[in-house]
Amino acid sequence: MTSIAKPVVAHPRLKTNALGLTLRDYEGGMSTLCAGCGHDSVTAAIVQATWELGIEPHRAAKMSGIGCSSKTTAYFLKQSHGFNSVHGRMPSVSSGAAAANRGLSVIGISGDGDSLSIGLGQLSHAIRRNVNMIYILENNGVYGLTKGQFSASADIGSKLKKGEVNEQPPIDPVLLALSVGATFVGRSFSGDKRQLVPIIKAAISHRGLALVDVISPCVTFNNHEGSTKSYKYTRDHDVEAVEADYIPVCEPIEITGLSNGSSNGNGHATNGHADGRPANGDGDLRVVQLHDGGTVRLRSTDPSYDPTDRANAYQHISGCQSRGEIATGLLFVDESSRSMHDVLKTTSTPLVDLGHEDLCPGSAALEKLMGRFC
Amino acid sequence: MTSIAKPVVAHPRLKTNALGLTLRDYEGGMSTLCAGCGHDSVTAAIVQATWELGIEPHRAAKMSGIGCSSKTTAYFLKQSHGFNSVHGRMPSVSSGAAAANRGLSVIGISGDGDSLSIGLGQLSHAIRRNVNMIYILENNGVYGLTKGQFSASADIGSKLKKGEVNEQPPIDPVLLALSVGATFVGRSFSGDKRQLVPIIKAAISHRGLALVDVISPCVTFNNHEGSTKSYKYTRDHDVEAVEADYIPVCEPIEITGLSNGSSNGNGHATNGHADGRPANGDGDLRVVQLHDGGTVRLRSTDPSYDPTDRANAYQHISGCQSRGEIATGLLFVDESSRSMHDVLKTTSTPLVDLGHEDLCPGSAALEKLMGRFC
Amino acid sequence: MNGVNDFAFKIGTVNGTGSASANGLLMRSIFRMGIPVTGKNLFPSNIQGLPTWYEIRVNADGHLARAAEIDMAVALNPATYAKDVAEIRPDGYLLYDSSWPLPQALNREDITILGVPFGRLCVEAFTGDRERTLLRNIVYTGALAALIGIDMEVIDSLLNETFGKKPKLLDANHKAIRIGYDAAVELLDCPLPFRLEPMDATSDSILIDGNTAAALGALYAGATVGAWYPITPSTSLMEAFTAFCHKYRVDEETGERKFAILQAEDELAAAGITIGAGWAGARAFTNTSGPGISLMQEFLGLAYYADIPSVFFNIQRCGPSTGMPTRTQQPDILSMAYASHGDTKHPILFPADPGEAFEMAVQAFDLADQLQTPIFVASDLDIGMNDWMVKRLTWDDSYTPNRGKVLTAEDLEKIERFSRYRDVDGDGVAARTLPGVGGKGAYFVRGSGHDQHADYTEDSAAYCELVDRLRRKFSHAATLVPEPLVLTQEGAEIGLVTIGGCDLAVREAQALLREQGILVDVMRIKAFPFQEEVKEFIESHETSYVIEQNRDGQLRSLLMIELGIPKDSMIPILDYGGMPLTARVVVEAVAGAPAGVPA
Amino acid sequence: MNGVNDFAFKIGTVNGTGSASANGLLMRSIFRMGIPVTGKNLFPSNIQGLPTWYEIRVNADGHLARAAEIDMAVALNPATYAKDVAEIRPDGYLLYDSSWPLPQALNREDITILGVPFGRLCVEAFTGDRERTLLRNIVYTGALAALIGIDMEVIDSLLNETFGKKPKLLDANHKAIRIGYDAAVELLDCPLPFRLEPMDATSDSILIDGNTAAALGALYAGATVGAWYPITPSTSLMEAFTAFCHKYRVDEETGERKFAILQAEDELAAAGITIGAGWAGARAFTNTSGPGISLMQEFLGLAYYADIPSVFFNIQRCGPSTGMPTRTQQPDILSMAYASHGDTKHPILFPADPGEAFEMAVQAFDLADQLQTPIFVASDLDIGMNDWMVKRLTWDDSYTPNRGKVLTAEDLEKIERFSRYRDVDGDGVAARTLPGVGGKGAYFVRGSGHDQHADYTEDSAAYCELVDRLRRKFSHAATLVPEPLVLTQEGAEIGLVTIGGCDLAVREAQALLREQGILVDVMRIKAFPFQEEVKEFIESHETSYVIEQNRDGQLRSLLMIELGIPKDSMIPILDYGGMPLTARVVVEAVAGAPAGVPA
Ligand SMILES: Cc1ncc(C[n+]2csc(CCOP(=O)(O)OP(=O)(O)O)c2C)c(N)n1
Ligand SMILES: Cc1ncc(C[n+]2csc(CCOP(=O)(O)OP(=O)(O)O)c2C)c(N)n1
Ligand code: SF4
Ligand code: SF4
Ligand SMILES: [Mg+2]
Ligand SMILES: [Mg+2]
Repeated sequence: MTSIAKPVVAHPRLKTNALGLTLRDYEGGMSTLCAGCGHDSVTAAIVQATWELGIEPHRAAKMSGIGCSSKTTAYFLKQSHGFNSVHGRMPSVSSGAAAANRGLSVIGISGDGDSLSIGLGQLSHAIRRNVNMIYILENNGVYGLTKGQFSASADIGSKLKKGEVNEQPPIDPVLLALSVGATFVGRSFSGDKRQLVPIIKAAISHRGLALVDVISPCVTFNNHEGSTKSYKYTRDHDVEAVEADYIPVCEPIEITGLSNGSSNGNGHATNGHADGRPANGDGDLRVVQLHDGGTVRLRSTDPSYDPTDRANAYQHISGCQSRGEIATGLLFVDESSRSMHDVLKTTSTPLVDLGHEDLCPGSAALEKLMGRFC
Repeated sequence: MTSIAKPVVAHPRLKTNALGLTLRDYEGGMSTLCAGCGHDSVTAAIVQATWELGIEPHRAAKMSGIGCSSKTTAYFLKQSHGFNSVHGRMPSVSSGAAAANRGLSVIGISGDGDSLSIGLGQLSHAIRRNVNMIYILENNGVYGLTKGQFSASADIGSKLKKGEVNEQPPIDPVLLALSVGATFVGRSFSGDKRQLVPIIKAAISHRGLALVDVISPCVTFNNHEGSTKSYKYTRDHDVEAVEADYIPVCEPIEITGLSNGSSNGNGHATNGHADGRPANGDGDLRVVQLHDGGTVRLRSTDPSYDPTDRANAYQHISGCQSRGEIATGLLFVDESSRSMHDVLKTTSTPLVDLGHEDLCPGSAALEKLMGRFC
Repeated sequence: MNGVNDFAFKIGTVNGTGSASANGLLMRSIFRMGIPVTGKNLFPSNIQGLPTWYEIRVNADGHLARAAEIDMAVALNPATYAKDVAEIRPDGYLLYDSSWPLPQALNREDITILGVPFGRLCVEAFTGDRERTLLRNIVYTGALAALIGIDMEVIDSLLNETFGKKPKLLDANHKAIRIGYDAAVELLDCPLPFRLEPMDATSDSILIDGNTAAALGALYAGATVGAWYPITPSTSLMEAFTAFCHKYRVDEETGERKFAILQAEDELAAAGITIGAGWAGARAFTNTSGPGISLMQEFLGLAYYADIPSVFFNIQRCGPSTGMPTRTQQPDILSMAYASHGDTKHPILFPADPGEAFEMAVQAFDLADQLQTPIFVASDLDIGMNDWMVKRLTWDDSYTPNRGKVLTAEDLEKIERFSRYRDVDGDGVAARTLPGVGGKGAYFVRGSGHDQHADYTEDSAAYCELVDRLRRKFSHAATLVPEPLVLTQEGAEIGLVTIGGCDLAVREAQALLREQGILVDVMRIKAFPFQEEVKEFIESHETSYVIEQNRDGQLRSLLMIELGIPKDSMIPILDYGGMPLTARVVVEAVAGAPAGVPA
Repeated sequence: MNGVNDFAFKIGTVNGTGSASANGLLMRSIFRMGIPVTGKNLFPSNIQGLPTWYEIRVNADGHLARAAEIDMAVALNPATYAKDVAEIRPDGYLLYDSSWPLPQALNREDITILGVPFGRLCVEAFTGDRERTLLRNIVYTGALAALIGIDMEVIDSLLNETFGKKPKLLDANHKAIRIGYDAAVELLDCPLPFRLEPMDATSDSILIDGNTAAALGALYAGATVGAWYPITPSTSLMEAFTAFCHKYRVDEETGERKFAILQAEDELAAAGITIGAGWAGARAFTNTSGPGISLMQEFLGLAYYADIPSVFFNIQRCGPSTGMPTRTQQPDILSMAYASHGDTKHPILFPADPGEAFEMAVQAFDLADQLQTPIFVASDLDIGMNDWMVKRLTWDDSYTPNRGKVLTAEDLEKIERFSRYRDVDGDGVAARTLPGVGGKGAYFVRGSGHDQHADYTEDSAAYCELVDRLRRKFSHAATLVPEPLVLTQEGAEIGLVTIGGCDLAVREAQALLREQGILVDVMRIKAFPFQEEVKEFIESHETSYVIEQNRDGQLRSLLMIELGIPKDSMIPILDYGGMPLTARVVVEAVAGAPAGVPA
């Protein structure tokens, strides 16, 4: 029961979008993730973004791999077809679906294990191919579903519940994406709806693959930056020994307030104030407290930031990285690049809608062709 | 007969290295690649470099995947063990060999298909793991062994013999490597022994994974930059229709002369003269004519270039790229980073040399441990 | 069942609420009372908030397969009340949290319903949600102790061992246990008709899971390189190996480690690392489950064809595809036996319990070296992750690893030419050298066509010579792998053939059938390739059943192919719903035959 | 052999020197003379400079399997002189380049040695290394024309067709052909005792390779998405599909394409793309060979378990591992039949020649849609890459794709609830919807446990219901796949069972055995799952042979497992050296039995 049907209740006073649908119409089954999991906040942002954009639910295809993150496709857009494929292989399945039916709005969801370990090759090649889809990477630095091993995006020095410390440098999906030719790269925090929703909207509207890296804390296994600290709850209660299988119920983390919030629709933070702005294009720094007591430092882009310059983007991101900050916002976009369908020159009618007469050259052509083989 | 034994003739007057071995001792079987193939020049450079370094042949392990490039491990160091594994998976097999026996000098050879298509994930993770090995990528932009399909490093606009034009952006292994945390990245041209040999030597001496991208033209299938032109030989002779299976015998391309040649041992070009030097650290520009009449533009680093700054390296390389040039030289090195064995804290004795008594806790320990299970 | 030291109960809770430790405490207490016990953890493929169950079976005779009947259910998760109560045998018992009125879903006429207000007791005794949630598990443990007669001293000493260094916590647990115990005594008729009485049947035994035991086997066999990618239910094998290595293989002074464990980026890489390390001369292994077996196929073919020692633990789970990752099955028999494209055959060891997982782990490394080929150890979720009662593990210090045919530099000096794949002894195994050896020892290993000198070839005769040698080697393997375990009874005309974790249920069925006057012999196959005696066993019985946990009768298929046993002479008993096998499935199929013969 | 229109010759050259076109010219000329002909290209797994051979067999009776005997060798590669000359039958012929004295390696007492100074003639007639190298091939073609009696008019017109637009080149070729022809006439006794005489046996036939034919099948079946990763010998299938799509599916005005061909980064991705496209409703396929089959295992299990239509062409090559990529075999039968971990079974079609490759490609797409599952088309290198003489391909314009059970928006309106996996018709196939359909049509497809509503489940009963339906579906598949081809003879007590590309050799063996007074029936199995009549055929013969091209008798194994045919009732004839099967192998095994029965 990864997905439990929610009671369908009519809410006559709920706001409707251009299609006359309410937010509820964009929801899915009840989440079975841990209480407080960042992924549920991403789900909420997707619901919001697709509702605001007025995506026709039946025209969306929800694609995912395997992992807690990959389960989330069941929790939004219940009227859409969903494909929970195999671990690390969402990109190829999505490529096939997008190729077959260009009328679909392909929404891919993955995790850092799914995308950066087993799936790194497929992610990179889907980027290179510029598949027409949005690719949301719910990044928590661990393998949640298999109970908390390090993923390839785990920070150096982060510590597992069992005490193991990660000593390998993390792979930053945003830098990776830029280096293999991504045409749209954004990053945000799961609890920062004000930044995340507009980025998702911009990403869905992008022609080609739009990668959105979302820092989405795992409340259960990721000790994140707070690696040197023990779990906050554990500290408070001192009951480790019976908690092998105990997972506290947490509130989801939400960032509110304006500072890196309301956006110009491209995900740019709009009202940054000078708070240690060390380099061009750097906007607000937000320090977010995680469930374990650790923190992440999120640096949004400011209005002067130019997201159309790849080398500049790379520098901005690695600049933040070297200061222990995570660059967020719409980091790079290249609207001139050609998407998979542009390169393939696919006909505007979705391939699945072509009739057999459009596809089969018929007996006369075959008869003629046979001349070549005599 | 991918490898044919060469006649062993004693050459009493051949120079010997510190081990008293001649260059011949570092050679392998006779190559079965196409006459003029760039890979054979890389082989020669490896022979030279390992001889100069005085690597003990039996301490080297030659690792490869599948492809024309991957065959080359048979053509050097005949006294070394070799492992021609499966397509795209050399990095993992090498990781295992390196982990098991840290006394081996692991020399990995791969192609652009092997490394950037099927093997992109393994390459990236071997880099992240900083496996103790040199990784030579013989990059020709095509799948040679399967007769010339585009690889992921094919340039936009390059054209296959059959006329197909590549429209997808190439993956640059050097940028990719930098973005996933490589600690040593160099690039050179197969025919440029003066630059290539010192880079290989530096790479073999590096503690961790040293990636050396070598532009190594495929004389048979790669129409490279000369994409818009037809094959030079074809043009001259106008005999396409009977040449389905005809491959001209070519001389290997060799770059001689000093301009981006003799190096300071780090692969830095030493005597660059001002020839359109648009950015800091840019050295000589060499325009090399390929067999098909096309050209590659190689930009070496100059002595002012700082190979220890990752962001700078990234910028230098992408700067060259945007000018249609290929940055060569020792592009980035981080000697402070910890290699796989450092991270694993593996004992200095190769694991394969540990005795069973070193490994087995014995009956008493087991008896004691059983208490935990009562 | 249903009597003294012979019953089963099942606790239904929600995962992530801390019940696992309480269940372990229950199991261990019974074990400490000297009574044979087993526990099956049925958990969802998620982290928090979904139904989870724990089944405990107590059996004085040592029948510790999964119980066919539940004498009592402890229903603590409203989401599964209906299912839980339905599973209780007629005249059985239900224990529920009576803090609230009896829920409709729990009502059933033909059972005894026992209520203890666990929730209320916790609210009264403890503060804070977290503490109350956690200790509720200890409270129901206390109540169960009273109901089935667990020795409170045993529980107390277990708590002392666990929390000795944390006095506050220890107190809270003692208090919680006592609250549950007292409440049960006060409110209910304790003990129940089925209950515990101390015995002395566990003193030479331990409670251990198969993954831990297999990890110990790898440790003792001298494995130095472990490569893996996390996947349920195999993860805990490498986690245990890691912990043991840290305990036993780290130099105290320098901190240097005598092992290398690599969490790979995926299963392909894990297989590649294993094979690279095996080629280089280490004892190397990887552990995985279904999807990993599929992803490792290409590398398995390479190792087969290029003669590379390596060990693959497959902790099987319910397939196909992602399937049910937290349910057990034996569904990968064919995928292992003929793994990879082309003509290939791979030896497999089938442990029946954690004790054998330990032994066979060691054997696997010896076989890999002797046969220079990948060796599978095919365990499953039930063996791998559940605590089983098995004999204490012991070790013979005279053991030395059998590294097979490896030529040293000195050996090489004595021969004229080293031909890597020349079958000198006629057993299909040619001597190898390890990288790093000097002299004539170098060779070029490859997955492409090669002749006996390891040279590349596209010649038919040279190719055939090589693959014929591999076939010979596989026949030779049959002489090295463990022989089947055969349990006969005078006069039996029926044979039960089984494998791996079905063992206990089949043996129990043998006993139960005997009670019904049906005599059956049992043969448990321990390894592939099969020995001729496997065939003889089947041929010597009028009727043979092949009992396994997959839909398609894969073991039976393998018996047809490899031994030529006619399909019709083996009646399949297939149980593939994902639960550990019970004796009842076997008894009903055999006693009910011929009507009950599945298609 | 050895007579008019009944002989075989073999040309040994070096790859990369342009002989392929000359060989094609030879084949095509004979074909145009109305004489049945076949050519086998034996090439190395490299690009330039290694030995390569071309075998041409001419047979008036249409026996066009690979010839067992070589009547004449044309030895042009010094590296293989010894091997080439050794293959000539006693009293056969050798043609060599007599520009230099007869090399020792070519000398053999019992053959006739014919010399023509090809090299010298080229030096005299042409300038430049390149031109000389290339035209030497045309010169030996001219000499062969004289020796075996090829109609020079036919050759001339072929040259005109080929080089019509390139007058310089055309002249050079005409000149070269004539030089070779004249030299042979002058120097040698022309024609030879075995030679050609015009017939009219090819007018309704074509020369085509199986990959091209399969690509045409995919085109005509309406496949729109092709995903692949280059691998010999399957590459040319997608290359041909690409070329045909460019020819027939590009809008002339807009340049828009009615297809999407994706060169994936590897075979895993190619399988994923295929499955994603199949799910989305396209007819999608991928083509690969051995290593790719191993890498696709995980996805195959997903498509099986989640009921996703998709077509997998496997152009088999010599395994295991990288094996011999340019040699033929049928070694992946088990890997396909039970691909992926867990209980799985996949339908396979086995074309016997390019004509069937065309037909079965079309059938595969229909079956995939009807059965909602991956369908394999198992060809091999010999069928896929060599030119075979087959009947002209024809197309019935009344064909409409059978898309199986797909519910449209209107269909959905009529039903209350759409349950993706509910088996309404009892055939195991449930109706699907395509993404993009509105209304109740949405469902969530997954490789994890799911019930008939496509909802996630870990429930045993729901799981079993689903996998039992899949088993039912597989039985249903047996009623849809093509039936075996049976060729009986009155009174035959021996049955020959075979598959795929062995067909021609087995039929020829049937004829040859008849000449020896041994009557045999032949059954060629066209598909898996097998129909009952397959079993009946085998059971109705006193002795049955199963003839296939792999070491382990994989077809025979499948017959045991699936039909319960006893192992001992099928004598294997296994030919696995990588060459196309010859009738002689079969004749010797059957006529020589029982002594000749392989183990
Ligand atoms: C081939 C394969 N290998 C391993 C697994 C086990 N597995 C399931 S989810 C997962 C990791 C998921 O991590 P991530 O993508 O980061 O998702 P999260 O749970 O953290 O959201 C793994 C390793 C699998 N399902 N398939
Ligand atoms: C799994 C698998 N897929 C495909 C192939 C076929 N194949 C052999 S070499 C090769 C490409 C080699 O390209 P590259 O690595 O660039 O080497 P090059 O020949 O260009 O030096 C391919 C696709 C294979 N051997 N294995
Ligand atoms: S384990 Fe972590 S990632 Fe998974 S649901 Fe729980 S909090 Fe989220
Ligand atoms: S095909 Fe290209 S890469 Fe391969 S050997 Fe020939 S020239 Fe080199
Ligand atoms: Mg994660
Ligand atoms: Mg290449």
